[in-house]
Amino acid sequence: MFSVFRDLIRYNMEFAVGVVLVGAIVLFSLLSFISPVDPTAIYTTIPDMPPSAEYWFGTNSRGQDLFWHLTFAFRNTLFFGLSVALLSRVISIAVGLAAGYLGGWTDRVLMFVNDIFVALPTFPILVLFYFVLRSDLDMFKLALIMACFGWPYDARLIRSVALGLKHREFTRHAVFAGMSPVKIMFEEHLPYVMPIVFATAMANMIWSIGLEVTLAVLGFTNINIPTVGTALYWANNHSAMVVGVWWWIVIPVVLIVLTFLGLFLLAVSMNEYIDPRSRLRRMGA
Amino acid sequence: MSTYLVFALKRFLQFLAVVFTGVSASFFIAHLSPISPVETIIGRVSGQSAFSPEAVESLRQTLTELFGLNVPLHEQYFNFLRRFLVGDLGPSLLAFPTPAMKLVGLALPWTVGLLTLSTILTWLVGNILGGLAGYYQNSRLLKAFGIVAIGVQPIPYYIVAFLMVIIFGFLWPVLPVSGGFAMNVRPSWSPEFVGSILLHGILPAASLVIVGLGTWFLGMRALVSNIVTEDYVTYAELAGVRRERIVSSYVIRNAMVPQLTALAMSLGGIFSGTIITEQVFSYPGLGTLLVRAVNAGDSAVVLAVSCVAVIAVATAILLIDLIHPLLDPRIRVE
Amino acid sequence: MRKLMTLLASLLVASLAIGGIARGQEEAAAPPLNEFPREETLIINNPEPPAINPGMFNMWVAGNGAAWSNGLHQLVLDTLWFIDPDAGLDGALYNQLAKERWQYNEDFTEMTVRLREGILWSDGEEFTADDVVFTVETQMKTPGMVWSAPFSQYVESVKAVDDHTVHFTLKQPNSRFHSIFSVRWNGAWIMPEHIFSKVEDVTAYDFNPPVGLGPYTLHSYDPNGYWYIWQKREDWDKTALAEWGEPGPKYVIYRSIPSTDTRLIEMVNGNLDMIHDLTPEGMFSLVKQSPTSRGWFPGFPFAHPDPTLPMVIFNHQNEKFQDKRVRWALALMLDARAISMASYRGAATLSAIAVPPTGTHPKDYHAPLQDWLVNYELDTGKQKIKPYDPTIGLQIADMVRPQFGDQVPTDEEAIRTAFGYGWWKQDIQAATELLESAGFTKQGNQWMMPNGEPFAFKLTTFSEGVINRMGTMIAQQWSQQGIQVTAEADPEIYRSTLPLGTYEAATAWSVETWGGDPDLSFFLDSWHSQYVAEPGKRQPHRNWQRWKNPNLDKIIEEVRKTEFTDPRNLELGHEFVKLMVDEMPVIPVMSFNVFSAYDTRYWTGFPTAEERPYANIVTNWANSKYILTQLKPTKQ
Amino acid sequence: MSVTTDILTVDRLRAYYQMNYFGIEREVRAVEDVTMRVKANEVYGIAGESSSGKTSLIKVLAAAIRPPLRVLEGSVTYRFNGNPLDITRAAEEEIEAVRWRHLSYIMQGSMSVLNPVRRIGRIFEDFAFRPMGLKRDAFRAAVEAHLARLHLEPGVMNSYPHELSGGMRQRVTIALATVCRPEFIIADEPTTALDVVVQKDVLAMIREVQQALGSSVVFVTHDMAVHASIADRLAIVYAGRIVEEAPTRTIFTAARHPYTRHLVASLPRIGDTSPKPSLEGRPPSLAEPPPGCRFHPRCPIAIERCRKEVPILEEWPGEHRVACFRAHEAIPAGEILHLKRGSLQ
Repeated sequence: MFSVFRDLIRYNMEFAVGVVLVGAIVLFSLLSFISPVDPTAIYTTIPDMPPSAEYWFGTNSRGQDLFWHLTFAFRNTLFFGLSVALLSRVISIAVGLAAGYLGGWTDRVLMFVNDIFVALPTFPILVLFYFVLRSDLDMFKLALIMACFGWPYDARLIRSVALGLKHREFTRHAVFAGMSPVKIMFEEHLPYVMPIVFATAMANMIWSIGLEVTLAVLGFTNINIPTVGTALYWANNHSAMVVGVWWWIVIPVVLIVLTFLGLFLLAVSMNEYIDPRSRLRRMGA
Repeated sequence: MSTYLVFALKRFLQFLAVVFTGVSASFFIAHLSPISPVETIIGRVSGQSAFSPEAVESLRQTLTELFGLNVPLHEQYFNFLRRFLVGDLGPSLLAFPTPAMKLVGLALPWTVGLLTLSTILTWLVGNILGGLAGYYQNSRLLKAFGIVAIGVQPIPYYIVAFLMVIIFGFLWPVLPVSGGFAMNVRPSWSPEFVGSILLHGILPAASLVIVGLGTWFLGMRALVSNIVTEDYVTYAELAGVRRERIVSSYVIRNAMVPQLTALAMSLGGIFSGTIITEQVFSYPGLGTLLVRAVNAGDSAVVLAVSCVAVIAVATAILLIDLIHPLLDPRIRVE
Repeated sequence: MRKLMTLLASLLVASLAIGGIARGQEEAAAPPLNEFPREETLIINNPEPPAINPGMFNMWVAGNGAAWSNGLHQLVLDTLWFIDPDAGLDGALYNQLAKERWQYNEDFTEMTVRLREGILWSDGEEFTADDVVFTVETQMKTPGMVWSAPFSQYVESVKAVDDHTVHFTLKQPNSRFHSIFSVRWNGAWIMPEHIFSKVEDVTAYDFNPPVGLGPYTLHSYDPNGYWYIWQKREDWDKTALAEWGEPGPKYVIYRSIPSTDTRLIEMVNGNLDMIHDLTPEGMFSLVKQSPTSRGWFPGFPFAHPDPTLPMVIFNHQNEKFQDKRVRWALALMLDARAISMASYRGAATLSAIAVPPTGTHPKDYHAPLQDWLVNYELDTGKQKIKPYDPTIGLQIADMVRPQFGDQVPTDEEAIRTAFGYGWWKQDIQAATELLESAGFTKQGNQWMMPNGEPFAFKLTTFSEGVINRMGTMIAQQWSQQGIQVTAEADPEIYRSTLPLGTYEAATAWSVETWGGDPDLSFFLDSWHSQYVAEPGKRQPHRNWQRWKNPNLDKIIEEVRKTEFTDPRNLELGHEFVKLMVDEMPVIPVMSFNVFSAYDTRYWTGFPTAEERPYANIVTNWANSKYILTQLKPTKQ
Repeated sequence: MSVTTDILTVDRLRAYYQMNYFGIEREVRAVEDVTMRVKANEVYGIAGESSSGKTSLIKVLAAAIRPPLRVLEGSVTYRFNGNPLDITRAAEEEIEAVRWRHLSYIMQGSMSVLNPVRRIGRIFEDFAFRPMGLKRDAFRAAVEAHLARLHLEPGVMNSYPHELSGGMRQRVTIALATVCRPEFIIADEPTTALDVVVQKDVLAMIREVQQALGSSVVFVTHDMAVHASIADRLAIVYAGRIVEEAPTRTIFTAARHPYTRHLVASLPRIGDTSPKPSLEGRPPSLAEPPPGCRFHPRCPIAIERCRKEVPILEEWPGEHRVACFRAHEAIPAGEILHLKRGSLQ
């Protein structure tokens, strides 16, 4: 396992860059654990200082050292994005495989529920949760709620793959061998849908983090929790862009872009490692 | 034929069930809000002038009765269902007694117009570029575009929209940054009005296209780069079938099945508006209405917008299900 | 082929959409295209979000979605008196539709009003006493109208004595009845009897186009509620405003621009003459980028102080805040300079007393009480201290001078006006002594309450803007002193949290005054203990702290029996201020400063803080109409 | 057209996959020093296990040379209407000009080679309308006539691929490949996925069409039984090289190469109940082929020389070519099995 990793690093530029980017962001967010600064405290430094040797990322108009503040913001945002992705993957795998493999009434009921979740307007519901929970709305609860809305499309996708797998030879063998449906789904079919799961996970993270930013910018999240969204909320609240405190907006945006670029490169190179065909494909045509 | 009819009927029943459940869920969600429309109005009214506590209390009672909020929730629910069946979603509580649907109707054309156009534009451009990038995988230009698309995708939409305002409204003020049309034209079928609408739509639409493009592009590229390795494409190439024919009838045609499905879903999804677009560009539409209604506890308008959205998405799902067998001959009608 | 179909389909949808928009406008007759020459047009920012019911102008009905501050109540409607929050063109008290002041009888059970003659409605009908009588009677018999409740509560009967005299008989003595018809930023507007008497259901009537007594009429409006265009009446001289001069602009446009950054951009681009509010940072940036733009003050702190008083409100039904020594200790833990810097970047006008430092109040309250405050002694249990620091404003001015240079006033008097007369000095020692004498103990860096539990509470605050910043800073300062205070942002603070008392402490305001008059009845009457709700019940406006005090009741009861213009009111006001200092039921911090801006590129004659503070430049106040009479186009 | 004319001449062909795999240069020697000729009007079979390089060889023959597959050496020359065309060097337009009209291809896997969302009739138009150069009506008639020859109703033209049975689909692909009456047809495992009855049908049909058109067919399959029933001549491919080539009868009766003999021996025969021998070990990796004779690690009769030298393809009487150092020794098939067991430890 380690040697695979070493080889990938050594020989695959994309993997190496991806590891460096994601690693750097993760390390950056982990720095929050040794931060000398309380992220909720304001006016602890001179406000509006541009990036410099003393303040690497500058300071914002609330008198916070942006470097340390963003370590917390990224920790929370990454945790949030990963939680939503993970939870919604679990739901979509379970629903998708069950609906696809079991079929019949199970399929019909699950897809009916699925359609309802697709049809329900997410935004008012999320805002409502905010109004009800207010400052009890921490990142995990928000992730839990969003996970409830992040699964239906992908469950449909997984279902369509599972439908195809159902008629494949190996499924019949497994049935004859007396494997239980649950075992078939999770031992035989799951590996086939994993590429979809990984591919949709990233899209899901972009979606959930984007929605968090939207809610935060409108003031519908707990704005005392430092996240990328609340960082932008406060920047907006202090007219950062028109005033010229550009680093307050540019730095978190650049970091988030780098995060996803890194994740994308990792996903692409891992995919190539798992499936060398795609490599050949890219050299071909 | 008749199997298709039975299939369509089944699907339609499911559509009705989804609409009913979705709308009911929306009703309870809208009414669970802790925000009281009565208090919103009292706050607004009594903040204006020196109001005595007694006066406020009597106003509160009047409004509560007027809005029908003095009956239990389940009764309100049945009243709502009864009215919903005849297409009446009741009066808005923020603009009492104006029907909530009238407010929705005012905002809807803007949202639908802007979003339909930008969604279709995004879809077309994203799919064409993505298809080309999937087919001509060694094109430098398309590769570069792919990297840009990956980079742009995670930028929060708010930032993109806001940057458009800053760039084209502030640094280089050439385009209108707010409103749906200029103040010196009047709604009519005149070229001035249409031109003004288009001019005011450029920035909001452009911001939507920029953020949406990458998703379609990457999706289509992945689809196409899978399809070009399919045997039927290789075979057609070996047979010397014309390249344009291969691209259009073999590659694109096969990629269209999922992409058209996704387009239908996106179009179904536009009926809840784009809150940030409307906020940033002061653009009229459902998003602003929804945010204001949520903020003011106007459950009738929240419900009206939600119902429109639920019906739109359910319709999109229904259409997809109905059209799918036609798009993809392999899908058998159950 | 398929692409063609898609294209056709999208064109179809687009044309349907445009068609829908075109139909959305109700007056379908295609009016001619209009130009609005900049030298004839004033463009004002309406701070409200776009009108939710754009074609609704019947603002007498509560909750029908009619927009008010879109120009309707500034330019079209009118009523008897105006009380300006600032100095006024000729004193803060304007006789508008009334020819002279109100006249009460001995025991305040009757009020007589003499109306101006020769005033015409915008449709040419004459304004008479019948309009006033109709306004009152209609609202009394139609619950759910905006002034129904107060009219029903106070008015026994109303009569037109003659065409220009109205006589009210009141149900109980009320020396402040006239205030219903006195506009601070809004008041009971007079309805056109000749229009509404023909309407079957007043509450369903849209009053479109509106017929008013002001010098402007509706020209056109955005069917989506973002803008309203008003046009000057030919017969503007037949309105009450004519007394103060001819309004300058031929057209006035009110625009809703929700994003403060866009407001700034539009003003820099010359598309906006008056902005209601910006962020402090936006204001500083605006004056840098646009040399013709400015705020209320010519330099720092720019903002206009509203006659409202942001403060820390303690919930007096919460046992943590029963002891005034605790409240005082909390006040003395605060560093006003840091709060001012954090909330307003130093652009705050501080006030240690429970009267906003704005309008005519500094002259009536802050200046006269300055000596009393300087000499005020507080017994901490161990020592007597003089907690007041009259130099705080000067210190803040010095703090911001490096950044803003000569934009910061140097004259001591100007600094007082801009930064406030002073505030309590941060005195941790005194606060410690006060808490200890109240039975609190300190364990490590944590204060423990007499019952042994840690002293901790939530500070509810706004979800954005300067008040949020103020709340965050105050919570932080208390936390640093060993009291666990977390700031909770709450968009529902005024609608549910304060009225329901579901908070421990909050930053908001429960003091709001006329601004241009020393009379405090505007908020004070509602502070009487008779209105304090039981815990869990809804508290009526404005005594959010639910504080009861017999001496307070005594003051209020005397105000009720004192005529509005009686100088005794000012003495009572002083008594109130002193009581508030003694008890510290709330901690007043500063006025609510609004970063209103205007641009002199196209128009001059706006009010200024330094020379002509004749009106409030905050655009959604109805009294901003007086500004129009002073405006002259700048020759470009 | 003379019966003895070679329509295809492959000369010392070397084609490798060359790729930069995770930064490592890799080379897969898929086709190594292949020389062969296909005569007009004959069915030339190519047999070999999977990943023996036969698919790569086919790709080169079909002019489907795409990176990472590259021709390093040698030539592949077709002679249509007497004009030689070396497809390893020809311009793309020259190759395009012969495709389908002269050189067609029946691809492996009849399900996946037909565009699932296109009706059969449209696929015929895509593939054959241009090369046939007929008017639309005439074209349609020609296609229908051709389909009839393959016992297909004209109605299939309106069907989608998934609506046909496996056998019908395969017949459609054969019809598709032969409708232009090409001189040369490459058939890659056309019968693999079919059940035995259908398989027989299809084989008969290929034979029939081939004879009717007078085309040459290169027929690739791993199934020796199929070869037995259709091929005129047969080449056995092992690890990228031809190890033996002879008329079909010779291969089955007088094979000289131990690998060929093994393949023949493992064919089931009626009445034979003895256990079928299986070859130990796996085909070698083409990325790192063993030195010497590539078969030697699995060869039951390998000698020292086999490990060092590469045996060349030697001409034997009767159009027979063999690449084995021990081809001259007469070793019965049974012994091969025996010896192999003995050499196991």
